[in-house]
Amino acid sequence: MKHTSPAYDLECLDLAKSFGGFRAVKGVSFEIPSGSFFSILGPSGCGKTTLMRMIAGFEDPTSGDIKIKGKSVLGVPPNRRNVKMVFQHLALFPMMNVYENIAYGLRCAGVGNAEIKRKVQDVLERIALPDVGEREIHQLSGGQKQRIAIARCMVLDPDVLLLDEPLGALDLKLREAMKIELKLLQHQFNTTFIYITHDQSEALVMSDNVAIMNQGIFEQIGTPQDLYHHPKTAFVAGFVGDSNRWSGTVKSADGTGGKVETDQGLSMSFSAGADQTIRDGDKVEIFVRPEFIRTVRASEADQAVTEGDNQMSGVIDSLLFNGANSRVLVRTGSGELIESDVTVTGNNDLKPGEDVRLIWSSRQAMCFARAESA
Amino acid sequence: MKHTSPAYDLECLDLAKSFGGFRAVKGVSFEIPSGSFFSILGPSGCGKTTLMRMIAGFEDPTSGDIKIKGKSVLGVPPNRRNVKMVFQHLALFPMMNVYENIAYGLRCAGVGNAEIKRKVQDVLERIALPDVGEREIHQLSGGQKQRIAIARCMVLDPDVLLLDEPLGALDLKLREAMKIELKLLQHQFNTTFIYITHDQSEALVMSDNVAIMNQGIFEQIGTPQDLYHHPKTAFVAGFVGDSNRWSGTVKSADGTGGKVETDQGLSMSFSAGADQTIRDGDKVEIFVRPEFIRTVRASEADQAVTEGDNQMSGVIDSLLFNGANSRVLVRTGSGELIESDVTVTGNNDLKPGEDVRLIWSSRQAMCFARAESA
Amino acid sequence: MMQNKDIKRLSLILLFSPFALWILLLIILPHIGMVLLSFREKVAPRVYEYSFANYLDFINEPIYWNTLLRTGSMSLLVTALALLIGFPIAYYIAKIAGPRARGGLFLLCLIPLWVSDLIRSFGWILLLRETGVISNFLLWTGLVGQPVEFLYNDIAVIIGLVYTVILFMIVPLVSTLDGMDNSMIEAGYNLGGSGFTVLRRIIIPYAMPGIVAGCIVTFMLTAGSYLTPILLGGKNSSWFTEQIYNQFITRFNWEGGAAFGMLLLIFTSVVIWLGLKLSGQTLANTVAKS
Amino acid sequence: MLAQKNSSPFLMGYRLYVVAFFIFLAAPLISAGAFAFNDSLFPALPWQGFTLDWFFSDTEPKLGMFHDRRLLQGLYYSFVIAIFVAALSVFVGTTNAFLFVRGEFPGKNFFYILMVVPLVIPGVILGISILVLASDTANYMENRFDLELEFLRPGLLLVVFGQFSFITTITSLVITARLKKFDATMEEAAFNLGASRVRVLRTVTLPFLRPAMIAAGIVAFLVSFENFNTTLFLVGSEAPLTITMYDRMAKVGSTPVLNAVSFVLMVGSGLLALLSIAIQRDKTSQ
Amino acid sequence: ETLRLLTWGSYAPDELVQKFEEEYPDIDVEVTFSNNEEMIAKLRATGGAGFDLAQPSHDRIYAAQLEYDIYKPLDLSKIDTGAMEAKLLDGVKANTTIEGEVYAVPHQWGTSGLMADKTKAPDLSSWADLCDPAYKGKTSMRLKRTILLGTAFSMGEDPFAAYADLEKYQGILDKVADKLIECKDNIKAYWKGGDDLSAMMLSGEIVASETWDSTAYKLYDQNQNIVFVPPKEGALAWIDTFALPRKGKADDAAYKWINFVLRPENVTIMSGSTGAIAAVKGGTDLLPEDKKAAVNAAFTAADIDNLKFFANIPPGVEDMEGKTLEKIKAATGG
Ligand SMILES: Nc1ncnc2c1ncn2[C@@H]1O[C@H](COP(=O)(O)OP(=O)(O)OP(=O)(O)O)[C@@H](O)[C@H]1O
Ligand SMILES: Nc1ncnc2c1ncn2[C@@H]1O[C@H](COP(=O)(O)OP(=O)(O)OP(=O)(O)O)[C@@H](O)[C@H]1O
Ligand SMILES: NCCCCN
Ligand SMILES: [Mg+2]
Ligand SMILES: [Mg+2]
Repeated sequence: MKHTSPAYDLECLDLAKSFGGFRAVKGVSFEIPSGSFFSILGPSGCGKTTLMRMIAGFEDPTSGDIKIKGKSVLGVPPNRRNVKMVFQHLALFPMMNVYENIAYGLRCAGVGNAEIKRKVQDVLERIALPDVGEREIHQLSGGQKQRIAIARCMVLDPDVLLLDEPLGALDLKLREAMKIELKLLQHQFNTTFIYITHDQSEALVMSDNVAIMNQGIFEQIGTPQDLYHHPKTAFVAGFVGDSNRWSGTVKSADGTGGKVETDQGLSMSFSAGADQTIRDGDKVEIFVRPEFIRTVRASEADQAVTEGDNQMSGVIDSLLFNGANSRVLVRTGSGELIESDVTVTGNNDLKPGEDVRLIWSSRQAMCFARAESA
Repeated sequence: MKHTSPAYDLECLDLAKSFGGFRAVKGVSFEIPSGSFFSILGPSGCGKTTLMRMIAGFEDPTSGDIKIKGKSVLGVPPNRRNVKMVFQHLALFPMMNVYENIAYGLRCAGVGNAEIKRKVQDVLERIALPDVGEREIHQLSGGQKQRIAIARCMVLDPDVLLLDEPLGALDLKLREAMKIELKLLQHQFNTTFIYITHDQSEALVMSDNVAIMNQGIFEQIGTPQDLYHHPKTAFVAGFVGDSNRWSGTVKSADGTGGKVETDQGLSMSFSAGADQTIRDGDKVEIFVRPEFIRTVRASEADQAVTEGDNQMSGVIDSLLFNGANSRVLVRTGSGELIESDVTVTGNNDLKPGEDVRLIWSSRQAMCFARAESA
Repeated sequence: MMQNKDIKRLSLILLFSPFALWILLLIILPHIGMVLLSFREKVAPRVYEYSFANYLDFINEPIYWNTLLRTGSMSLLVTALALLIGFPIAYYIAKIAGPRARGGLFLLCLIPLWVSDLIRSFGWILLLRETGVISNFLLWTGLVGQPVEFLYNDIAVIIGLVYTVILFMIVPLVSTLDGMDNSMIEAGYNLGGSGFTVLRRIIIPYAMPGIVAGCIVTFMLTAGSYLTPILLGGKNSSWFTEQIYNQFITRFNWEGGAAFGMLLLIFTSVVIWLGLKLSGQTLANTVAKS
Repeated sequence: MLAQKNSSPFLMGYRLYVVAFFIFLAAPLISAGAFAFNDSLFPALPWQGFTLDWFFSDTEPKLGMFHDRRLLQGLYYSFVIAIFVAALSVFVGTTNAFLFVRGEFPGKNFFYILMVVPLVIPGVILGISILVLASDTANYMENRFDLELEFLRPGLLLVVFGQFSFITTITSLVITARLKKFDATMEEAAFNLGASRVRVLRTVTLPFLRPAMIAAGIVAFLVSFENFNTTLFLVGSEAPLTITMYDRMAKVGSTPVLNAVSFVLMVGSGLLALLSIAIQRDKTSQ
Repeated sequence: ETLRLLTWGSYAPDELVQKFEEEYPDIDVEVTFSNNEEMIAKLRATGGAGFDLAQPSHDRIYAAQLEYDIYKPLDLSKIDTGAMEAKLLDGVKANTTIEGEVYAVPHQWGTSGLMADKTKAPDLSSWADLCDPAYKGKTSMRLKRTILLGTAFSMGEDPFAAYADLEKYQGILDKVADKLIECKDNIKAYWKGGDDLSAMMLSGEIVASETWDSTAYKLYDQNQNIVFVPPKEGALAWIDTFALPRKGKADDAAYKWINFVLRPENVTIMSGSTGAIAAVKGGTDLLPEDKKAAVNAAFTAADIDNLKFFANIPPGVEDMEGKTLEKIKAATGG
């Protein structure tokens, strides 16, 4: 790890935080290149907010170091760090109008009135809301508030912008729209964004790099596609994207692939997950994504191009129609339900009750040695 | 319309409701066959809740009739109707424990204690929470509360169960899980469910039939697939599923298909939406779903099977990676962004900046005459 | 902001001192002083001794404890009436009146607070007396043949007290009922409950903290009121605060007055403690919330 | 809801009851106010005709309130007392709110209950106990050190303290409720934007609390203005209006001038109440 | 400089106050209305501070001074004692001299007695008549020591004589209490101040009552049928005095006020307000005309001879009486 290179806007070195006896963050190290969009994705309670609050200066790390633009900020109070933060519920000041909200930080910094006016107007234009300065906060829509919260930070030209689940409070449709918008804003300002979320689709769609966090540690850092296609741990495989998941025992293996029998008695071939070595007799977890399973009618199965080296028969239990994201639940001989994505066009579609064959390639069956736990 | 057939659990006949001068529901008719899962899907404020409250008896219709099991219930007070309701925020009684919440309706009906005990235990088992009877409401998780709210109604054996956006308050992951669970519970109890939502994926995944509601009227009633693939109005086409949407003018048409030029100058062939007749010179709206647009590299376009009769060149503006639901935004010559679904496998994927060709069939370009509005 | 633990300590101390000064100097010390005083007995002019004489006096004199019991029971009655009369009003304001009417009605409820006890009682005297407005009105309508005296009896006292305190019943009730989701009531009906069932099993249990808060404040205000029972009361109505006043002012017996004060405080505290126990509430989640 | 059908007889009856209730509430005030305009020496029926003398006349026997020195003086003292009580109790109410919402210290619940208690102590007892302590202390100082601590004798200061002792509970509860609604991340946001601790308090937290502080101040003012029970024991020679009026009624004899005062007080309090409503309905609490 | 008066309602009419302030522009007069009990209670709480001049009745000074030390001796040389009716002055001096120091001089005197509407209760003549069933529900009294004493006289006792023997006095009080409890039935309400009594009397709600003479005179103004009736046992006479609180800070102003109100032209104004007779030579003649008429309607010379002046209250009596009054109030006789 390069520790002092100023090419990184932010570096965390073995950062840890305990609350009393409880270790919320357990030694996390990473660095973020200038101008990139970095997400931290993890389940609720894994320590994301704690990590972010340490960066912003609201919590003191128990150990480790934080460097911004190469300089350690330990001991620097939050109002002295050039790291700005967008809060989950935005924390816009309701007693000030939009203009005053954005001007707040500049006033704190002692910037002159004319300069403030110019800067605020400028940032309002950059977020495409040039005319809302005089509005009160409660007169804004959810998406507008979002953008004002970002503008309020960006007008200060921060080294790093922290965003803690900023879309959490928005409704579904708006959240979809804001995802794309946020990414565009980050391009606009060309500032390093650190984005916290527990919603994988937000992290995948927006980020240059994503860290998957679990129980206080980073399980994996990588590009979205890396994480999705080459997860390094069972946790990452299960957390990022949907998966069919089995536990099983390896019957024969050559280290990177082989045969496995699930606890329910299904037999299938697999390839080892990234960086994994799998041996005969290992207890493993196998993940197969629904979109990599093809579902064909039993009657048409023989004609189908059977490029998959795993095949299984079953009966369609139900069809979860959801337009382009439709899915079938297939009940196999052993009674298990397997999810598989299907395209429903309205012509000759699969229906519940039909006998089908599920086909997938061993390359898509990712396998991880099971962590031994009680 | 058959008015008195007892095969229907619920019939609404030309039901309308005005608040003062404002017409919230404007004459809605439908009937729901016994034991089916019926959803009402529409944007916020379209009158869904008002409709449901009339069925439950909390509002008196301004005109029209409501029949339950063939009998009109106009004038029957809400506590006399065998229609139970799951409220958006569930409205579990915080001062009673789970057992008492479920027993409440039975006590109101004067059922004996032993019988109540049996029934409550039975319904708790059916929702797979046999041991929570003694818990207080605040000790339950969101999903558990959801199920208790349903159990509290189902223990009374209602003719119809009404659910008003019951998943609205839950978080993302839980909402996904509850969708499937709700459908299974409906199978379990085999009772007619009427489900209100503004989230299309909920309506599509769970329902036997969906009514699309807009500004107090039903635009279309049909199976999810019907609505998705054969929308009857531009509103339905736009509201159900994602779409690229253009306004344009018909250049040549034979009534069911033809050529259209969009206001931005794109030219494409289309087929008329269900029940639509399109004539030369009509102002129309055209919808094409992202999953029906194939994106191929310009260099490979010629080799590609060009079954689509619409083609267009463009440059990939950005890739929204989201696992199986990834999408590209393609900027066309006229500067517009078109969304197209792509599969990202990790090998040889499309990247921003590549020249691509978009291909789609005229059969997938649905066209609706534009409603003339100011 | 953990780095400055000292600042945190300091600000805690700074915040605590006004509170401590207030409670210590104006509440705790005066009450200790009163307790001490109540244990003093005057044996001769300017000569005092510690003893239980003042309390024994109370126990030995039925007039005193009768008055205390009378004050207590009338206060309970007033509290119950205020609840009965006030609950439907609070419910109307919180649940039935439209959102715009709500604010107006709530404001109207506060009207009695605009003027002092004295003026309120004064108003009632003008209304209730034999030659007052109501009596004259009844005469005028012919409902009665001769003037009727409504003043100077226990009923007048109760009317006056209910009037004075009902506001303190309604305010916490409105605020708890306001917090109640309407769909809770609708769910009660939807599941088959009658109006009465919904009231008994859902609305009242839900409103319990508000009911208890209202009752506590109402009861305390009633038991501690002075002007209303004095001015409206008849020849038989004595009120315990009046006796305290008499001890202090008419009889110059501060020691006895202090003892009576303590007794009133203890008595009302016990009633409230019982009320809290019976309703399963605590002071913190009722009065403190209102 | 309890009353579904807009036209049901039940709802009609209910409405009637509500109307009757508000008549009940208004009746004594209206009668107290109305007799201010009765052209008679006694606030009683029969109606002798309309007059404004009880407000503006400057001659006995119908000396109007605006020419009645003693009433005006009482009004003045009431004002002075109420202003001090309101200011003090809002200040301590605010520190209490911070103490109990933000502070973490042992016995917090106990102290919180202690904070609520003054509200339920009968006013008479508060007055007496403070009087006793103050007098005893003053007597002790006098006998022991020959030190005359006049401020411990009945007078304006003791009245202010007596009222302050329970009104502070009210203001504390009002302001605490508001502070509880305050999203503490707002302060963190302000820090994050570079504000100092003091600036955060001045520009974010206090402005958020302001409506509650003003409302609490108005309530404190009104309660102080109308207080009788506690004041009775602590008042010295500078009697506030309620005491003056009581003395007038009980010791001199009431004339409609008391009704006139009542009328003016009602109008004043009504305006204050409206003001407080207007403030409550500010932009931050929507 | 402020002169803080602690006095009876109407003992400081605005007219006089203004006149005084005109004469002494550097003195502001501040008036607190009170009654005997409250005056003592107040001064006790303040240790004699807070006021510069108090006006308790002559019988309420001695014990209070002994017990609470709330007054300071008067400097008689600063008071125009020559103007005072010698008999009253000597009486007050006798009552209020402690260790050779005089603590009070007289100001106004008057009586407590009965009042009746001649047309409706023509025969009322004794304290006991208030309990006459003929007036059931139409009489009133103030539940204070006056009615105890009056009733005692009407029962043939001499309570003032019994002050020397408190046990005996207690016996009398017990008897009186029984009588008054029995009488409760007859009473409409106990009046508490001049105001409610006036209202009840004028409106005809009651026809007879125990009263201060001054109140009766005022009502006589309004309705010539309402007259003061000196009871045949003798009206009880009180003398309100001037006394200086121990920590008064404006003694000079207080003396100025005393001398000021003793001036004949001011006496008339004062008496017009109080309805009582000034303790100056020829006090009755200085009454305003209407009051003079009322007094003449009420008193014969024999009545005046029959007056019973309140005797000094020894320590402890007030407590005994207070308890008796409470007993009466609490008893459910009606
Ligand atoms: N001040 C604190 N004192 C004690 N424990 C804390 C504190 N703050 C956080 N924790 C604990 O630390 C863990 C991590 O909390 P954190 O808020 O960082 O989670 P998160 O990943 O942000 O979760 P979410 O997605 O729900 O916001 C949790 O178990 C939490 O209970
Ligand atoms: N009691 C009422 N008085 C007046 N207007 C009402 C009332 N109830 C509903 N409305 C209006 O009727 C329209 C339909 O309301 P409704 O609650 O049925 O919408 P909805 O479809 O349930 O919306 P949402 O998805 O937001 O819950 C809205 O415009 C609403 O403002
Ligand atoms: N001491 C009796 C005074 C009477 C007042 N008017
Ligand atoms: Mg968090
Ligand atoms: Mg709705």
